[in-house]
Amino acid sequence: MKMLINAADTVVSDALEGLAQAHPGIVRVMRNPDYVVRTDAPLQQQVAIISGGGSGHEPMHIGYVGRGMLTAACPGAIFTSPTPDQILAATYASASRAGVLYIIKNYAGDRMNFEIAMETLLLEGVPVASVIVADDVANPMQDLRRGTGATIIVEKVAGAAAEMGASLEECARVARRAERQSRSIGVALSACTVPALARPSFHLGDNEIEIGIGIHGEAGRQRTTIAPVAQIVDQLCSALVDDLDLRAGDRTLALVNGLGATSPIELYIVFYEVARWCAARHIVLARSLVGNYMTSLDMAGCTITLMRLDDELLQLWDAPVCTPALRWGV
Amino acid sequence: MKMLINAADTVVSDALEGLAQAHPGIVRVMRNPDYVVRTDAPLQQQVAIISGGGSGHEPMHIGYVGRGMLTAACPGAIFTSPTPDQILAATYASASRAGVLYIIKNYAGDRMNFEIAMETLLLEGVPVASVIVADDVANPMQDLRRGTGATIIVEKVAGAAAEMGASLEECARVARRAERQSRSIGVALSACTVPALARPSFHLGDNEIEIGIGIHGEAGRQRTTIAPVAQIVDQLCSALVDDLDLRAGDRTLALVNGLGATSPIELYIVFYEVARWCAARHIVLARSLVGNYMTSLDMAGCTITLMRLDDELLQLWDAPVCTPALRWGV
Amino acid sequence: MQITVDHVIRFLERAAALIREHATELTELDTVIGDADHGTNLNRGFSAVVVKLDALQDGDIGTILDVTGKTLLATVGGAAGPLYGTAFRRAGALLAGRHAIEGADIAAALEVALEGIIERGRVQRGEKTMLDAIAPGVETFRSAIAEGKSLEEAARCALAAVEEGMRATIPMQATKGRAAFLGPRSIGHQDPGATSAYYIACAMVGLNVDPPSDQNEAQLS
Amino acid sequence: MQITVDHVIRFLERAAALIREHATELTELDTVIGDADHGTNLNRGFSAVVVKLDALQDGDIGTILDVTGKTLLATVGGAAGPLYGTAFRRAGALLAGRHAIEGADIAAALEVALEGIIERGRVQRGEKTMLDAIAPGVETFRSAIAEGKSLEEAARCALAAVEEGMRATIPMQATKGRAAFLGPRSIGHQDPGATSAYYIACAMVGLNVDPPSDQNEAQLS
Ligand SMILES: Nc1ncnc2c1ncn2[C@@H]1O[C@H](COP(=O)(O)OP(=O)(O)O)[C@@H](O)[C@H]1O
Ligand SMILES: Nc1ncnc2c1ncn2[C@@H]1O[C@H](COP(=O)(O)OP(=O)(O)O)[C@@H](O)[C@H]1O
Ligand SMILES: [Mg+2]
Ligand SMILES: [Mg+2]
Ligand SMILES: [Mg+2]
Ligand SMILES: [Mg+2]
Repeated sequence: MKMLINAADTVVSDALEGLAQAHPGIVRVMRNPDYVVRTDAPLQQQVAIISGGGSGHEPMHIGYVGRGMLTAACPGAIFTSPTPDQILAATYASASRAGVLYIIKNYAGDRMNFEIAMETLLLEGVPVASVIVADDVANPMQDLRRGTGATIIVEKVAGAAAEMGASLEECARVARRAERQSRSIGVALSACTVPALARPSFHLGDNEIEIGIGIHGEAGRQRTTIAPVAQIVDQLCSALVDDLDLRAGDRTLALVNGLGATSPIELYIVFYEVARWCAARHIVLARSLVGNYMTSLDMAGCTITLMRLDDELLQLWDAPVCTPALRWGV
Repeated sequence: MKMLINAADTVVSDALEGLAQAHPGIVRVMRNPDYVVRTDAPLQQQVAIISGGGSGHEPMHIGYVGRGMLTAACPGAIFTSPTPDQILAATYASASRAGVLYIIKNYAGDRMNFEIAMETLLLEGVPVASVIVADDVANPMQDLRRGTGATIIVEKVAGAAAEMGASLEECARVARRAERQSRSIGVALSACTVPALARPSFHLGDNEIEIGIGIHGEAGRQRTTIAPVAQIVDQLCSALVDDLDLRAGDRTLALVNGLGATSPIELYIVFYEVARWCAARHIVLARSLVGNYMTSLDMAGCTITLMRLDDELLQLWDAPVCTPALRWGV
Repeated sequence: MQITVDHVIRFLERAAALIREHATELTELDTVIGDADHGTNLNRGFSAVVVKLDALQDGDIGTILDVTGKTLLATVGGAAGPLYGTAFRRAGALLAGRHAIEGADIAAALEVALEGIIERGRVQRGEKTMLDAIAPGVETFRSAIAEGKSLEEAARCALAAVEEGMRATIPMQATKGRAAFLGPRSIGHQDPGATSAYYIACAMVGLNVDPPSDQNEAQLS
Repeated sequence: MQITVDHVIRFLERAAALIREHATELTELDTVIGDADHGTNLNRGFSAVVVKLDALQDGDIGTILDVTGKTLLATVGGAAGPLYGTAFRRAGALLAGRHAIEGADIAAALEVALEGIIERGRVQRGEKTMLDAIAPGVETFRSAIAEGKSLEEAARCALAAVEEGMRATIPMQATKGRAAFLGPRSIGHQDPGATSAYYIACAMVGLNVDPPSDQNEAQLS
């Protein structure tokens, strides 16, 4: 499998150096342990918002570090949760007395590594709270839901609150609300290739797609055949809207996210169908985001996230943000 | 070949509707003839900056319509230059008495269609100028150079000048300067699939890459085998720097652009190598852009663009821009 | 014999049919040395022309050709749109107001159409484009008419020249259009535009006879 | 017999060697029902442990195990890092200051390590994880020691139980870890974590004999 890399074991470090050089005004990249932090951190009296997870999902999370979003991010090895050392180092570089909020995707590894870091912080008396993102409705069982696209929204909302001077409790509250109001689901047209493995992690036939895939190269829940986007979107949106109990008149934010190898023109087509689908049900798309925001290496396909908006979440979403991957209002 | 589309012949129109719904505050999408125009156009006393070209390169050009960049864009069919009707309709919707500047990529079709539109405008007495972008050094012969990544820079620079109230001559002058100071070259790891053809337009073996590819699914000039990114970047950057005669101390803007199916982590690795390569030669990377800015449907690979910066171009580059795909300072 | 409005309409309908029939072939040729859209684009354009023809039954030949050119310009895009569009519009301008034309008129119309392509494309013969098929056809037609050959005979000679010109593009290295980017790699492949020109020329032959049977059409392909 | 610092160091070196040797296999297993990183991650972690061992020759067993746990925590990441890291640190805490231990100590250390995994992973037996290999091994070891079996004999019985537990994960449906996302699709595949636990257990067996020859290692694979 061909990739634009130097070697499997330098993928993450080379990319981190690339990020550092591309956005010197926004982020500082620290190595061993690896983390990415706002150039202006630590910010006195501002809650630090920290996330992290395996690499291979760029721009998540490292591309969301900056004013109005994450204070720091901890990139693990490819698809591997970061270690407590990384998390603690990022925390010490970010946290003020206002405390730190961890945004954790619902994977066993992510949860355990952040938990260990939190145990240390509690011993040290650093105020810490966490929010677990579990938005992927592919699995009907709530505690088996993966954290996917909603993570970006939760990071944005929590970061906006922190930037406005909200307390740790307040940041955690809005983050949890954003999480509870969001659902995601994905579809893959092809698997991704983990560099160390050097071949796709599963195989899809020429006409096959997989519904309910995750973002770690894992297969999904249901294999079916390629169909016009309108049909695929119908299936995906139905799952989201049912689970979130969205109703006519509800305002929503829609994120159509490319998984890495899907072209922008396709993503706009998917978004069009999402917009039509919602319009037909009088669900209002008040805000939207279309592009590669959380990838799975070179997987082809997309995820759709819908979030129910209210005035508070809308205001936090609209607040200024200046990160490598998300930027507005500044 | 699987794609997230409804049908080959609705790809462009569906994507346009998607863009319209995703960015209602920035662009208006008009149909038959198709064009995308700033919501606030026509702007009195502001030169209209208009570009266009085949679709399949999103976000180019339709994603660059907005304050500080394009006034309007004309999306043709997939890889097909827009027609004079589209160009004229976009022009009438955009142009004030200050005139219109066309930014045209150096393809026979693009040139001829814009030329026909210009002939009409000249008859009607509308002040019009044009700049041809021919930045791809894959071809040693100057007039056979394709317009690629530099187009984005030229659009940004001209749009900034127009927004600042520059005259048509002034806008054309800075656009031409930006063009002359830019060079690009690309590498493909896989071909793209034109929806109507439904199979990749050429084939690359498991270890093959193609240097000097274009952005229309056309094969390149040289086929070689995959190598560490550092080696590929060395070859690409050498070609650019030679042709542009970049020297130690020169300030540059670097654009590492994904062709559609290449993951963000790879693009950051490419950018890292570009930054290292330039640093070793004391070429200063003063500004940069890393991401999918000009795609070739689902082609895997990237293009690298280097532009020599001076204070004027830097100022125009840094000026505020608010488009679907490029946004800062506002 | 004279060529009437009916003949011209029939020519355009047949051209559209042939382009539709060969759209995939044209796109395939364009895949090798271009961007895989020539057949799709011309088919879109000629289909649009056919739709317009209904309203033009009472028009003159010049108007019909002008509308054809305008329609191609407005719907084809790419390189082929302006080139064919300009050619038809130039011919239409020359034949404005005419309801019946003969050999010499056609030769003159072809001549201005050819000039239109050369000017619009800034192209010469030998650059591996549609011109390499069209130019020999136009020349052959003009000489044949000048020599007093029948319209049908002249058209058949011209078609043979077009076909030969089309095949002659195979060994050429392109220096115009998209194939030029490939440099020496463009050698060995037939030019898509020369090929579409051939099919359009096919539609011109036998204008004074009934529309070709399936068998005729099969021979063309 | 007694287990000394040397034995423990040798155990860790052999564990690292076995993990390196089987890294691809572990990653392959993780590709089927996980995310294709288990072998890569553990190999990175145990290689880092080996680097640390040099400086620990004069340390006590507790310290060595604690450093091992800390190193795995700091370098493995994912689910396996916290789980193995916690297990080693808990065992290290129990054996703090000890330079020689015997069967009952080892049984107690394994017990607290097991508890660490259960607590950290919030996991029970039957959820298709490393626990399903480790728990039967620990139980078997404790009973064997309680029954007065030799250390070597107890370790061999435990290894057999680990292997059986590892194989028993094949028909299970995962309800913890990444494989759980697959639901019923996780059935029919051996758990990667249970497999790495087996290789680590292999490294424990024969601690009182010389490091295994190549042949021994071959048998393990
Ligand atoms: N400058 C030119 N002059 C004459 N013919 C040209 C020129 N450029 C291209 N062509 C013709 O156009 C054909 C390609 O048409 P088409 O595929 O529709 O356009 P594009 O190259 O823009 O995709 C070529 O095969 C060639 O015959
Ligand atoms: N909650 C848990 N409790 C115990 N073991 C677990 C748990 N979650 C995962 N595991 C084990 O971890 C293994 C996967 O480890 P690894 O691949 O390193 O982590 P990740 O799943 O984060 O990529 C699984 O095969 C399983 O044995
Ligand atoms: Mg992992
Ligand atoms: Mg084209
Ligand atoms: Mg073409
Ligand atoms: Mg794993």
